[in-house]
Amino acid sequence: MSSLDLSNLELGSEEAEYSSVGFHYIHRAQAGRIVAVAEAFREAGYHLEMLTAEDRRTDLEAMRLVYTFSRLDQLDRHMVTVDLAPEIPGAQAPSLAGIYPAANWYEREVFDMYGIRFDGHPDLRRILLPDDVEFHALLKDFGRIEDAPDEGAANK
Amino acid sequence: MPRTLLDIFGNPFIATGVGIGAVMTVLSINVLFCIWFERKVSAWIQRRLGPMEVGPQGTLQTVADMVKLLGKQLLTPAGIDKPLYHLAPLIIFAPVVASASLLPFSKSVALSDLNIGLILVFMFGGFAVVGIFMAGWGSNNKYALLGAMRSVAQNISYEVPLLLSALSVVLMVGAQGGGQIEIGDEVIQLNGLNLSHITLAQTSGLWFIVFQPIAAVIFFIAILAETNRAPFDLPEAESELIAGFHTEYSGMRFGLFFFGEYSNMFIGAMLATVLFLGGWDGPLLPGPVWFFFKSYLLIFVMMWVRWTFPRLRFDQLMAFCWAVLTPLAIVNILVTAFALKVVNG
Amino acid sequence: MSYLGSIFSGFKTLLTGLGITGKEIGGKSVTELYPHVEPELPEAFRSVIQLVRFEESGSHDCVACMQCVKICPSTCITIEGGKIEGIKGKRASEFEIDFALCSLCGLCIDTCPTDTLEWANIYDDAGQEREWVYDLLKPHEAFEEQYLTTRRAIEAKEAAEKAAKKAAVAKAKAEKAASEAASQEASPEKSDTTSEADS
Amino acid sequence: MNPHPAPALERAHDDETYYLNMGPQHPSMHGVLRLLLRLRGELILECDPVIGYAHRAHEKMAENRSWIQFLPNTSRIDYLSGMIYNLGYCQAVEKMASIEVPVRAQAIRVIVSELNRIQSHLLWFGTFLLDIGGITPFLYCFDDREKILSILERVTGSRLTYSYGRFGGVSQDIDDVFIEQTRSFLTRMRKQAPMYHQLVHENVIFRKRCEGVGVISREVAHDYGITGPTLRAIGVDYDVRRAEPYSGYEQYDFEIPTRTGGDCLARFEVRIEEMEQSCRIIEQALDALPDGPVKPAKFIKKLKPPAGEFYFAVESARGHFGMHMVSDGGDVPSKIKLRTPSFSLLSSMSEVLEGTMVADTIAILGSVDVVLPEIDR
Repeated sequence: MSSLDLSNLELGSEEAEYSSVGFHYIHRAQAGRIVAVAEAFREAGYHLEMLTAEDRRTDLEAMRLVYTFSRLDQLDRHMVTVDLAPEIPGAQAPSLAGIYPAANWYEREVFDMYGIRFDGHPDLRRILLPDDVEFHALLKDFGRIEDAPDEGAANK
Repeated sequence: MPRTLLDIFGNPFIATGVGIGAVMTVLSINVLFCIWFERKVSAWIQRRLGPMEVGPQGTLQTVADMVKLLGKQLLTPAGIDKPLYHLAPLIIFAPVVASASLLPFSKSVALSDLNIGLILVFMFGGFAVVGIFMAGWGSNNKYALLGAMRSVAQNISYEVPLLLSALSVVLMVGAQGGGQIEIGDEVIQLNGLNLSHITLAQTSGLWFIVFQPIAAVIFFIAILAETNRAPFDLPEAESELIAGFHTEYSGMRFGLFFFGEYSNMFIGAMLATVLFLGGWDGPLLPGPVWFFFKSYLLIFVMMWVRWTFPRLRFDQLMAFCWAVLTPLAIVNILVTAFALKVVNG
Repeated sequence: MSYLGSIFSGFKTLLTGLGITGKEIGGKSVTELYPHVEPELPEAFRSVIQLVRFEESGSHDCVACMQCVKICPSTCITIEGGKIEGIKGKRASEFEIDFALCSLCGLCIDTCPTDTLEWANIYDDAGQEREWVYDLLKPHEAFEEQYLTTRRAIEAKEAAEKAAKKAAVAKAKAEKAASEAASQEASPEKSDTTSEADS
Repeated sequence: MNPHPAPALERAHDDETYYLNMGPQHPSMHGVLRLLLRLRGELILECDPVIGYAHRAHEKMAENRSWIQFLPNTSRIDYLSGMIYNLGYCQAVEKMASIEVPVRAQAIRVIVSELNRIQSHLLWFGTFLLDIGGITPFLYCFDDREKILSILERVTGSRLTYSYGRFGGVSQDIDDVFIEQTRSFLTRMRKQAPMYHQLVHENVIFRKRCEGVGVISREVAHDYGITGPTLRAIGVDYDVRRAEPYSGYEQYDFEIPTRTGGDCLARFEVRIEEMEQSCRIIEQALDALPDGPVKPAKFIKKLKPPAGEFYFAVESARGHFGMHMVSDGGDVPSKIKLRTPSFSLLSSMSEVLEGTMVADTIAILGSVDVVLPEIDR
């Protein structure tokens, strides 16, 4: 378990104040380098705690991926964000399924909910929604109350 | 020697008619009582009340269940193997009627008294396996198929300890006190395979459970496995195979499976009573009362075991039979034979 | 010989298991025979919501402020209300909750400024179809007229008292001013007293 | 032949193997899970869990409701640790909006969370025994669990979907009847423990069904991010209550039970001891229950937390439950990601269940204590 060295990975790192934010470090990684970053974390004994995406097309002009790496033996949580192209069929990121098998299902869920594709993923299918569905549920422009058909929306 | 129906009625057709009628009523009453009794025993064990709504203390609950099952629609799934699917419940249910008529429940009267009674009961017991496999294979359902395959392996392999432990009882009967017994004036040469002779052998001396405790336990465990109950209910394991071989049955067909199971259980208990607990032998009360009391005591223990233990895995079931029960049964026979040789000189 | 040993020890555990369930057989059952036995509910039991009937006013106190409508996660509350002549503030004229959508979370009860919503301790509120819109004002309808009249009477009396009090204050002020004027006559003249009309 | 042939399963398709759909309607699938198994006889060659049947779009609802309106959702994500999730969400928002919580409310939160954990372990205990065939212990566990449900019903008003937390405290204070009932429950639990031990833990059939079955290695746990009792059964003493103490957990002294076996029996023993530890925590919390208010004077409903990304985790009965909250400064959350422990547990099942028998699959799934609604969210 070598200690964590994130040098020459083109990471924009900054320390974060754990007690108020919940993270110790926040890094901004490039999509191309994320595999190397994940390997560095794995090398240092971190596990992939969570992987999610955010639809920031309106304010940040990007689809943002959020990886969280954390340790079991001591409290040290790193958040790595990757900003991808804002168009939805276009957003693309390399898959971490080879390094962290946990990423397999996380990436399938992100694809299911956001439509971000992960190349190199062994089995990229929808995980929660039925297969024959076209929309991606958690995108901001999907299913807003105002334009939901009247009888469909649960709340009037 | 008990007077059989044939002696009473003379004409064989009337005898068989009355016999079948008697056995059917006894078995139906037994099933109605057993289902209610099982639900009450499980309720007592599990701090519950059991059926209370239908009839006082829920006694008419099983009648209500039967009426419901009769009323239910008989679903026949597609793609089934028609003859196998429809015949299976009958195959399970029919031999039970035959083997019930062989068991000697009282000194004076018996339905039939054959000198190979024990072998016939085991033979009829073997039919149930065919019925279960037909049900599982015929209903075109993967869970039922799994249940059927399990039941074949289980029932066949547990026949061996069943027979071996019964064999040690047969040995005991033949060898005790020179193998003769006087009743009134006539001397009878005891024949180990005749069920009433086995009981007679125990009425004079001690019950065989005293001499053969290990054989009794092995026999009881093998009966549990034969009737797919308690720790051995793998063919219809609810939590794994949903309902095992009778997954695709509904309505009265499912009722027949239930009928078959509880009748098999009743026959097993009666057989164990005859072999080990001295059949109708008992002070004060008349023969049949003792006989049915002991049988229902054993049925109660079967239910008690069912609601206490988790289920064995399939390979453990096989290992338990071949690595534990069968060797113990064989050793038991050898020890019994040796002891009898020494005792009888 | 561990083979035999393991068999017997295994068998012993089976017997202890039987012993435990055997002891339970005589035990007491814990079943509550529901349809025959009424379940006793804690008073904080969260079931259907109703309007409180306050003792002093004898009716509910919903002022149609729409706080509960805003906070309800499943937006299942619809209220109409308005000013009623002769009474200060607004009062709800129509208060409906669609209990097919309501998730009984209790946020409306917490956020109600006049605390006029409470739980109704009804546990068997089942229905055949999804038509579950309850009109919470119906139990108060009969009493509404009487409530309004008493409320108007109270408000009228209050208004009268207030006016009287105001008048008394004004009179006192006028007397004080007059007495000051009187004391000032002993000192140089100051003509600032305005005579107050006693109303 | 197979309506949903996952590519992984289409490879070696010789004639001896067949597909079996275990679920979604299956008696021991702990919610609505479908295991697409490829079997040869009873041996499982490959397993592909299919989920999504209980997907209620909690995360989408979070983006359409204000922070206070999402509160009732949180106790419905994992219906077995509803209280822990509900209070966890409140603490996350309080930390984000830096809202002060009175000391008495923190102690009450610890008490009701631990009661919720015991109730969840009791239900797991019963259903695990049901999965391997023992029916009676299930009834005994539910008899004990019923006591907790009535205690919590007295103070929260509901048995399962609590919505007991409010921003800055809890919705109702606990009274002496609650304290007395909880103490009598603790003595009852300790009186029942030896009975459960003899009836189940020492039973030879139970031992045979559990020992050495479904061993999860440390690498698999690390690869899939497994947390909770399943991880502690492998020897890693990671517990969020100890690693990132919240709501005053650091003042209570309790151990983190661990085992090294990593099989069904180890997971069983870890959870049984955890129940005892929870009883200890409740006892200490009851003894040192401070006085004072339990919620802020004014009901907080309009809330505009500062913009940014926050992460907060609590220890649910199944492991590390984390909430990743993105706020754009408005009254409605921009995104809430619910990182649930069962999700990573189930994702490791395709690797753990390979090579086991059908009966073992049910036992392993039962021992791992997976709850489907929190996987599908």
